[in-house]
Amino acid sequence: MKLPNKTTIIDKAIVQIPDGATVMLGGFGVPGTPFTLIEELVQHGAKNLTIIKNDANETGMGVDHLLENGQVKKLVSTHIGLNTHAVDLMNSGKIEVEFCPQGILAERIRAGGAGLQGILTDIAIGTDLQDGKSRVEIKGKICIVEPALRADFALLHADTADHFGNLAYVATARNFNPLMAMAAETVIAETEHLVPVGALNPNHIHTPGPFVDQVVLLEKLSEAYNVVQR
Amino acid sequence: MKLPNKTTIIDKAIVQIPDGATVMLGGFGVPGTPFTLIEELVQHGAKNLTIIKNDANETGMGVDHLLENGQVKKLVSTHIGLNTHAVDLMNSGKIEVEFCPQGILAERIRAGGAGLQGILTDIAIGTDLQDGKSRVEIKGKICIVEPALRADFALLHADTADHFGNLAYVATARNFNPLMAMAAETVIAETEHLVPVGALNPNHIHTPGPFVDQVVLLEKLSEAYNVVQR
Amino acid sequence: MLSSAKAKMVARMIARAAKDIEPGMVVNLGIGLPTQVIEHLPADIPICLHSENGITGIGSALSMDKADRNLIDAGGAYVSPVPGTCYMDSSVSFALVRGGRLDMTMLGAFEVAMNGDLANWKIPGRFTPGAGGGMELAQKAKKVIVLTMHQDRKGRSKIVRKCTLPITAYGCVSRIFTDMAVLDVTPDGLVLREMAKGLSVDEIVKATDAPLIIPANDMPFF
Amino acid sequence: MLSSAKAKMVARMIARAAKDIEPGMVVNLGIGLPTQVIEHLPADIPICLHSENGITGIGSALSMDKADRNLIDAGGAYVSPVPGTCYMDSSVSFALVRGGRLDMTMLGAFEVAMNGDLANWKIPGRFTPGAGGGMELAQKAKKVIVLTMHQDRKGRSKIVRKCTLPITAYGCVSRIFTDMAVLDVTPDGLVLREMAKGLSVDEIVKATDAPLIIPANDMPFF
Repeated sequence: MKLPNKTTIIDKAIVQIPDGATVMLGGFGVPGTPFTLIEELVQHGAKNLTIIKNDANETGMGVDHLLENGQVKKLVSTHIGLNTHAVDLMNSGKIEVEFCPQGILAERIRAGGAGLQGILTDIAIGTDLQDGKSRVEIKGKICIVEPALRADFALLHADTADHFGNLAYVATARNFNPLMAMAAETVIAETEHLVPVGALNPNHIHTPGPFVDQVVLLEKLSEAYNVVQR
Repeated sequence: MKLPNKTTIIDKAIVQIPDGATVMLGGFGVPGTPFTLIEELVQHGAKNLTIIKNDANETGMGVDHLLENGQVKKLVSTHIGLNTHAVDLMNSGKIEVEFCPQGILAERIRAGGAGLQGILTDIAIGTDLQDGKSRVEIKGKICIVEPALRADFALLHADTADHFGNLAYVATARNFNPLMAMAAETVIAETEHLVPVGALNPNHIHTPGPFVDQVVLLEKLSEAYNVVQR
Repeated sequence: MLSSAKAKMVARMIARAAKDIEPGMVVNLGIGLPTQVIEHLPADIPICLHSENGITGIGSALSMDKADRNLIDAGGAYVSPVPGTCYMDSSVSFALVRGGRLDMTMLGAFEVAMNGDLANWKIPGRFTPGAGGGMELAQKAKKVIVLTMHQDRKGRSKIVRKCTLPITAYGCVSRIFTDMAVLDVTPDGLVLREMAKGLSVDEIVKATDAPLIIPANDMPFF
Repeated sequence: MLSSAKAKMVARMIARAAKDIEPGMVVNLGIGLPTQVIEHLPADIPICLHSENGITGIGSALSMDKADRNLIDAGGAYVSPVPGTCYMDSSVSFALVRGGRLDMTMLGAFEVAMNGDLANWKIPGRFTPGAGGGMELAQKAKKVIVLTMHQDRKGRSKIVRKCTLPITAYGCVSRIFTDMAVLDVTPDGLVLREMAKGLSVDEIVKATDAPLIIPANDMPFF
């Protein structure tokens, strides 16, 4: 039994993303952010995007290029404090921002990936972040109903991929990537290393190949990955 | 910064389990079942236990020893068809059995581990397995509320552990183990191999050490692990 | 034991079912007849088999002397890995099923109704082992195919107008392979698509509780 | 910039806070002052540091030439691993927090109320970057400790009777370290436990909006 080959070239992968799409982007700060796929999405120019990402990167980097290019309608995020440009766009009403507690964003994405409709949590009860959310009682405890999140596309950054789309991440570049890998109709991963099927230890794979649709080998690593004083 | 040492000896670990405790047991069929910890629990003799496990193993093996010894009040499981003894105890009312769809049992345990109160799912709607569960509407869709599951103890089987309790499983012995590792007040893992902290690659650990309370090195592997025709 | 003639019909059914698996599919083969489909999949077509105990990329069953004690499928059979195999925990394994990444499952059945309802997990008062992963597979795989004997041991049709047993999932089945026929579930009802060599349309209609739609074209044999 | 005297008081506060971390604890150090606590932890005491971006077992911060581009803490600082470090995805990282495995978190504050309410994520109309992981840390860590300057830049007390800013989590804080004092949140109110060298009880009471309970014993200095 052999497994399908999912490698492709970057422009073929990103050109699929239409105006109005919902797009998840891996990464927490710099590590795990698919900077090269994001650059291609900027070139491609799809508009009115809903972006789901832990943060908005920093000014002049990653997500910010999509914001600069006017491609983003809405941002679902946990913290955008390192990107003053994103904060300004939000404050001036040029983009809509939906904030979510960080671990709850992770769980909502994971729930979407797991084919659940939502999760019940007591996080943020009584705070501004509960606004507009419905409640349900379970075993005598009031909980917030947090609906599952899915996207049309997920763009991921892997350290190593095989041709079937099995993915491995390193260190803190894992973060939201394996969760988003489960939660989108089309999952596109950029990878620093591409290996033949069978080269990855089956116990060490973080995202099973069946979740991944397309794999793009990076020719060079984005300069955003340079180690610099922040 | 060094990390705590959590290794202990088996009788000290299991003697903590009191009558009436809820105990999760890893494993799907044979792989990943903590047979040696279960044997010690049989010796220890705690009664009126609620056991949460994917299956009831086979007659004369694993969970069945707890059943034979009259220690089990209730079993939460997905399928007990390979253990006719368990089916008989259920049919004669000697134990209570709560069935759950397999992936939903996994999610309920995981939700307990993730500090969520429950999940919303459309699985089993209209079937006998929805009986007694409440419903909630989310985005116009009716869902079943599946409450999170937690236990007093989780007994796990790992391939390799370090002294801090970082755990790695192999092949299909992973199954419910990493989920239960998150979902109990006290987590005890038996392990085939014990290595110093630092010997496991931090990217290849399946259960982070902070979830694990005690690690027991197996002196010999249970005969239940022998490869035999079933 | 099946008679030799019956056994041959079953073997042909399994070989025929294997042809419905298309290149690139992710497929879960249920316990029993479906598991045997694996032996009929051509090695040169890319297919990813899934088993719900936490594995994608499954090769053939292994003999005892070659088995890995930690590597089984959901039915408990020792299986082999393939290049590209991945292991995962039970929550991720079912995320794959419920999240829409499972293209097809082949399942056994106690009863299948003409509208695609499936009953395969419980015979009240006689057989209540629990549903295992069956409900999620039946409810969420993109395509649910049933492999079953056409009739039970008492000669009663397992292809019924309406299920009498507790339901596993409603309206989920799209195609049924039996030792006698290939049937498609359509909005108009069950359509006879192919029949086992040596049988007539009349024999199949008589053996079936549910009404069958018989297309006007020549009926292919398998 | 802090004055040199102020900077020394802050350094003493951080060193004092480090002493509250007990052997065996799993601890999350928030961005800002709390992160500096790491430099005061003795190497021979077993402590596991957690950062919510997916790491348990964190060593000291690294200089640029030694940094690993894939290894940061939640504040974006390059950090080092220790023997026994483990990486995990964001869902597992917060499972650790919400599931009850985080023994302590040290967080910054805009305001802390005498009943333990914490406000540290939003200043309406001026600062709305989102809560990040702060709400879960504050609501679910077994022990929530605040490290903050006693007063803001305009000299207003950050230790208040009642928070005026949007709440991060209610009644969560058990102890407050400031450059001036160590305060415990008790059912009776805030209790002064220790004070910075060179200060008097009166000075601390005057600098604090919330009423303070002053025990009869000699007040230790830090």
